[in-house]
Amino acid sequence: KKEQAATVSSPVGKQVVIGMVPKSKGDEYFIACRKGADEAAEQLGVKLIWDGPTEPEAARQNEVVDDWITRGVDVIAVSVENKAGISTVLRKAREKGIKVITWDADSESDARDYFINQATPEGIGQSLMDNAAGVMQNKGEFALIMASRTAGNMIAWSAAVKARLTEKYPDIKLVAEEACEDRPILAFNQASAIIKANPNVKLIMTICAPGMPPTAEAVKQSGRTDVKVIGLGTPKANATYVHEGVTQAVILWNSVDLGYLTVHAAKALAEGRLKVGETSIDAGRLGKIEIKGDNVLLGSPFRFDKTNIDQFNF
Amino acid sequence: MTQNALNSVTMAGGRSGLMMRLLPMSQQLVVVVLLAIEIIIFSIVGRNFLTVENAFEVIRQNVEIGLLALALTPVIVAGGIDLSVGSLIALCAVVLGMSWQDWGLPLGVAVGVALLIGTAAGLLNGLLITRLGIAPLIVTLGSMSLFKGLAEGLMSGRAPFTHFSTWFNELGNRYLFGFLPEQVLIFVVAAIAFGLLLHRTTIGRTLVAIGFSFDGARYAGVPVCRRLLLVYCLSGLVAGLAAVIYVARVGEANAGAGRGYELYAITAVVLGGTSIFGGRGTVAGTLLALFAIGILRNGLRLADQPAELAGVLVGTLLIVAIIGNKLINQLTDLSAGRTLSIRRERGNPT
Amino acid sequence: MTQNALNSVTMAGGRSGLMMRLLPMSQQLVVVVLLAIEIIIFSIVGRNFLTVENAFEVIRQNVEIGLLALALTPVIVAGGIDLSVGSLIALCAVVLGMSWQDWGLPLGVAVGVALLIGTAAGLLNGLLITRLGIAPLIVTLGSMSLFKGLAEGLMSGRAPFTHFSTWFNELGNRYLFGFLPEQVLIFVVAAIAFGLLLHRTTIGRTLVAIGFSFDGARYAGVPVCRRLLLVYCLSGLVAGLAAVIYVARVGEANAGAGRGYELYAITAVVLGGTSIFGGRGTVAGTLLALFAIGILRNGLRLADQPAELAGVLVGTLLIVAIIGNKLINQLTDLSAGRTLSIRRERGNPT
Amino acid sequence: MSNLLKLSDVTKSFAGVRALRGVCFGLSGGEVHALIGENGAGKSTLIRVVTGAHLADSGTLQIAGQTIIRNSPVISRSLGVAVIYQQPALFGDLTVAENIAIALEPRTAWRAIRWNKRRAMARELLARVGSDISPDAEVRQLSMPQQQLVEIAKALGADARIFIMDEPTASLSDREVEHLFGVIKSLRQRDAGIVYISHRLEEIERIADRVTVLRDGTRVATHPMSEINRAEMIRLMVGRESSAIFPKTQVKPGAAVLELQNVCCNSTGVHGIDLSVRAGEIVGLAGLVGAGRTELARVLFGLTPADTGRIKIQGRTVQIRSPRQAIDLGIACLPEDRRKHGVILEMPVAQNITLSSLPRVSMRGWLSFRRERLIAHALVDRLGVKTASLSSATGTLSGGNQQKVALARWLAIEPKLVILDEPTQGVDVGAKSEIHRLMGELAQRGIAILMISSELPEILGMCDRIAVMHGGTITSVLDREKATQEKILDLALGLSGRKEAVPA
Ligand SMILES: Nc1ncnc2c1ncn2[C@@H]1O[C@H](COP(=O)(O)OP(=O)(O)OP(=O)(O)O)[C@@H](O)[C@H]1O
Ligand SMILES: Nc1ncnc2c1ncn2[C@@H]1O[C@H](COP(=O)(O)OP(=O)(O)OP(=O)(O)O)[C@@H](O)[C@H]1O
Ligand SMILES: [Mg+2]
Ligand SMILES: [Mg+2]
Repeated sequence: KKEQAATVSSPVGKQVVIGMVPKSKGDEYFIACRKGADEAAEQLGVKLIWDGPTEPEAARQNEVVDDWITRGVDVIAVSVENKAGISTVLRKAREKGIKVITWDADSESDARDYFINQATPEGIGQSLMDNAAGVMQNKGEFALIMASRTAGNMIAWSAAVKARLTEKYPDIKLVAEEACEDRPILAFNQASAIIKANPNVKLIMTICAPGMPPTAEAVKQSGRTDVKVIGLGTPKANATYVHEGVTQAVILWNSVDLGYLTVHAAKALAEGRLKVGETSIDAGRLGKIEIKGDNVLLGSPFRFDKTNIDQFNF
Repeated sequence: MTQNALNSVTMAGGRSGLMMRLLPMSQQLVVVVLLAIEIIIFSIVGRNFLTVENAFEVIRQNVEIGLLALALTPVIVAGGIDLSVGSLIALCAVVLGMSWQDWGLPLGVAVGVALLIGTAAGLLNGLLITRLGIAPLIVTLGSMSLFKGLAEGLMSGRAPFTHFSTWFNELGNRYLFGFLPEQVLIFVVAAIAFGLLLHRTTIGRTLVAIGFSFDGARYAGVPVCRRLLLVYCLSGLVAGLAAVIYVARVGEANAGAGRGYELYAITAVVLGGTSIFGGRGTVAGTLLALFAIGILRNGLRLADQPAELAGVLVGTLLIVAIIGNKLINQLTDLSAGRTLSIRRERGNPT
Repeated sequence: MTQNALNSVTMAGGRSGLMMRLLPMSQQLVVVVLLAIEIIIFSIVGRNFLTVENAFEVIRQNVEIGLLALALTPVIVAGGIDLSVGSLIALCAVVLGMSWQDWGLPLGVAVGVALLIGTAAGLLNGLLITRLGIAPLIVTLGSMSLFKGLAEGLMSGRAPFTHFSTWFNELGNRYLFGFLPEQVLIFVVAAIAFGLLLHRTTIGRTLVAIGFSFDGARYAGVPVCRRLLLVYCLSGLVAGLAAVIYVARVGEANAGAGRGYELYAITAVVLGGTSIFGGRGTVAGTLLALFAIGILRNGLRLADQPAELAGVLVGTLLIVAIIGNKLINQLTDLSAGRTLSIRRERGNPT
Repeated sequence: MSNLLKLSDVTKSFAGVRALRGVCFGLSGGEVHALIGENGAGKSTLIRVVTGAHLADSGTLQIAGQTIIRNSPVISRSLGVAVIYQQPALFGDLTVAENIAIALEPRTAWRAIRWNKRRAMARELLARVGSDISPDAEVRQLSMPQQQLVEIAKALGADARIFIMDEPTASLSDREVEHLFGVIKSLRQRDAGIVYISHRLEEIERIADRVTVLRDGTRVATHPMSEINRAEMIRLMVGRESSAIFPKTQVKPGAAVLELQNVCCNSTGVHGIDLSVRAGEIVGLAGLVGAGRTELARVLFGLTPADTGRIKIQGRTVQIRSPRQAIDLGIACLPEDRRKHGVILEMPVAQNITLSSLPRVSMRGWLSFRRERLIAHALVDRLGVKTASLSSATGTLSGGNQQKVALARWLAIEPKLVILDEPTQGVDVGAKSEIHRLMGELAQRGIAILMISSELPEILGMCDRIAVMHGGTITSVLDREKATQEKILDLALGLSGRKEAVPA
């Protein structure tokens, strides 16, 4: 019966074409996602087009999607930079019969079929804040650098961090909050400035993959061995700093798996196997993955530290 | 006898008469050829490239930069430059968002405010240039920083403005009769308006004169300051308009809007054959160049190629077009009995 | 009596003898005053502002832009412009990373390769400008896209290069004698070299002549093409050097390096009193302007002010400095019996 | 007598214009060889071939006995060629001393600069041409003639053997011309050769040893000066018998068109101007270089508006604050610097002609190309402008024809008052007499004319009244009958006159 559904929406001999848009192509996080996506594409025999802005730029994402509507693809999967803006374009794609998935960061819920949710905001926020509190021994000042004030996931995560903070750690104070726009140099400058301006700061939490190494670099250059770094990032880029003891922990879901899952879901969606009301999906080496409403859930976040970081190559 | 001399010169000029008409256009011819090559290649390697829809799509995606390029054409023809337009898009977009979301103005009025701010900013540029006689490059280099800084300052520490009314958002994404994007209509109107302004009115003629020789125009009684004020105001107004369209299309107003657009727009104007020294230039050339650049990006994507290639190709396009133009000029010179080296000597590269 | 008339002209010339020495400097004077104001304000409102360490820190953070500005000074004095230096930093940084990481060259050799690529890129610009007589603005607008595109293409879809050897990384972060950052030393050497080149050698003087009048210099027997090639090559070489220092300082090489630096550098050069039309300009002025801009950024940070303000203030600084300079010129003109209107007329704003 | 320069069969074309066809030319040491011809005959082009500014299409060139294959400014300089171009080619923003130094100092790349030596050298060279311009003056502050003197000084300093002077006296007054002739004589004594180009035939007669006449790019004749007279030269140049050069037509003056009472303009040093010009009258403005005649024209045209005093046009007191206003009042002004101000070189002839009368070729701001063509065509015919077509760039025309285009622009506005600043400077005899004829025609139609000229015979021949300026003001106004060359010179030098000259 599944076979039949597949032939309905993709005629025999016609390869499924999936267009996948990251927020920024040069970002290691998305490079890791792409790895998983490529792996899945090869396994499933689908054509994967991977394109997006070189540096995070909402307008460029819109243009890529617009062009793919013209080109005609089967599924468009977007890691959304600007929620409101891209939703209009995604709705247009759906009107033209293209299936739409969001991953990593969500659009408005009526603009897509499914969201591949790498982790719930609560999960991330709690994990980050608990790890931070562990490093700070439950007291002192810390600062926050996030990737952007726009992106939906950033808003949700920083809110979750703060919720956890007020809920559980009364002796910890958030003294500075910056947005580095996903740009390493900005993260570097902001971290340097934070250290200079706040002599008592004990920890910097960077919720931004490309921003983490520069943050650690800035801390290292300042010579302040009492300041530590934790945050969201990829393991390989942070390995040296973790071993040097500047960075204490890197929190992340497995982003290779995120890309992998996205392509699996996309193919299922294109072939009509993923339908409303489905509660799970079979995702190759990941096994059965839970679906909650229109969210496909990747699972709980992962903590990389001195003990395990060298085992990961992304 | 004098009559005779006149005749003989006229005859000699007969041939160069045709050349005279064509030579200033040669850059446009080169761009047309390059454009044709692009179209042929992309209709082979790209999917759904050669469709009416896609043609409109190319325009739609380039409307903001296109508008800037249109407004910059008379500025550059008049011997000026405006580097501030990109930053001005950011400022106007932010002002649009603020006046709607923070000050609670109706969106229509907020659009008006954005256009007003744009025009005022253009006026500021124009006044500094004409009243104080500061070079346009310097003035607009300064105001570029200024506008950008203002936009960032207004936005500092806050989230971009989003969730504009549906009608507004659709302005940037709706299709009239099912295929004609609304902002393309605005662009076409603007293109015609600027074409007429530059080539069919006395104002355009005086702009050309100012571009060739500021002093010469003044001695001919051209109100140079008023004309320059006009083009800079128009450039500001159009930047405001581009900001509105950008916000409507992308659905987001923040300080990053329009970043780097000034250089894209100038590239288009120059590629279209407008002389950076002023005087020479056509709106038609600018339009051609816009297409040549826009199609590059669009076609690459339809051919499933990474968009990074576009940067290399735009640069190459510009240089190839200019070299092609130079070569044509040299060849026609050669056929008229001049050597290559002469051109080179005369072309003051500075 | 004729003698009388002639004398009065000569006398006027005598007066202008002193002024001649001062007037071209007036822009620098204005910048010095603005700089003094900045220093006074920031030493009051900023923390740890007025320290030797901080002075070096200001330089250290601006070395890359500073180097570009130094190299652009002779380019602009010779009547040219180079917009491609920012993109060239990106290209050289990427090439540095690749040749070290991918091709397995020793880091020292990779640095050499980056410098070579920079010089070659500058040579390309120079050749297009001198051999084909294309305007520098156009050539470098094109090569800006080109270099940037190449850098992005080389990087496309891969992670930035990081984890350079410690000695290299420390090059950007080590302090000699405990307080003197190493790259500041490089910068000082470069500043002295460019100062001597422009002001103390005959090469510098021919650059000034070329800037004032290309044809005039040619008729005077100046080897204009060779001189122009030299300044563009230098500009490319220095961009390569800036790329190396950037990578050493930030510890990362990617295609985003140096974005927008060209406009910052040009702003500094212009703020320092170099005429955008060529001919007039000093390395000292460029240095002053670099300080004025760098201190603004640094001081704001030390005074806990948002960095966004810096953009607004740099723009304002540039415009205020130019207006201040104009006013001084007009006042001295007035005192010499000429009115405002004359200057205005003569100052061809285009 | 050594053979310094030898050109044979030189041909040169510009996009369709044959500027030189098979021209031969020679120059020996100790000789002044004059080169004459109508505007556009190819004189300047010939020189540029010698200096290497242009490459010849064919023909051979020998300088100082050496055959040159690929000429360039650097090569020709090294062989001892020094040029004074028609348009001074100085660096406006450098000082006089620096300008001289750039051309003269050895070009070893890494050499420090010695300022004092440069100044001394400049002062000495300037003294040789009889000028005491300060070496520290910025060149752009100097008047055209002063710049011309600097050019001459520069050429002297080059220690050249071949001096080429392209209309060096076009903007010089008599005093400076005398000095220049002195310099030329001393150069000749030192066995240098001089190529001398001028439209002023009386100068040629005084100074030349040989004359070569060019017409339409071909050499029509070369004669020793002793074997040729002025009429013969004109005949050879023009290719026909020339009529009287200054055909003054008598016109009965009408009502005053322009009246000036105590007009002052502080910024330019023009002060206390009282003058009237009546309809159909030609008033001449004579004076030495720097007397302020051009400045007065600029005041009247609104370029540097007057501060005090009264200006009346046709009896109505008016304010003239901009050229636009002046044009609206019916004032036309043909500026002194033709290439910078008179025409826009890159624009087509037709567009240049209509630039000041755009309202006449447009309807509510919309251009009518047909009407533009008609008007331009009529004026091109009426003035006999030699041009390939109405759409040729004005810069490709010869100097005299450019001047006619500039004049046509002002006829197109149908003016009441025409101010002409050196209208025949650098214009050949034929074109000159046409411009004079035209002035007569305008006067006959009742147009008032104010003509500035440094050529006294022209002033004396053309004008009904002559106002003499000195030190920024009009010292005297003479009637045509009473004016003589000596009288005007005395007044211009400030040796006599009603008013005391106050230095500006
Ligand atoms: N750069 C150029 N491009 C095109 N045509 C030119 C150029 N220079 C000169 N010509 C043409 O060559 C011819 C000769 O010009 P040239 O300047 O040698 O005349 P001339 O004898 O010096 O005249 P004048 O007395 O006005 O200075 C003219 O017809 C002119 O239009
Ligand atoms: N912008 C200026 N700055 C300084 N001096 C000037 C300026 N313009 C003119 N002068 C000087 O003012 C004097 C008057 O110049 P003007 O051009 O009016 O003389 P003129 O009588 O028209 O002489 P001619 O027309 O024969 O050259 C000259 O000595 C000139 O050097
Ligand atoms: Mg000539
Ligand atoms: Mg004069």
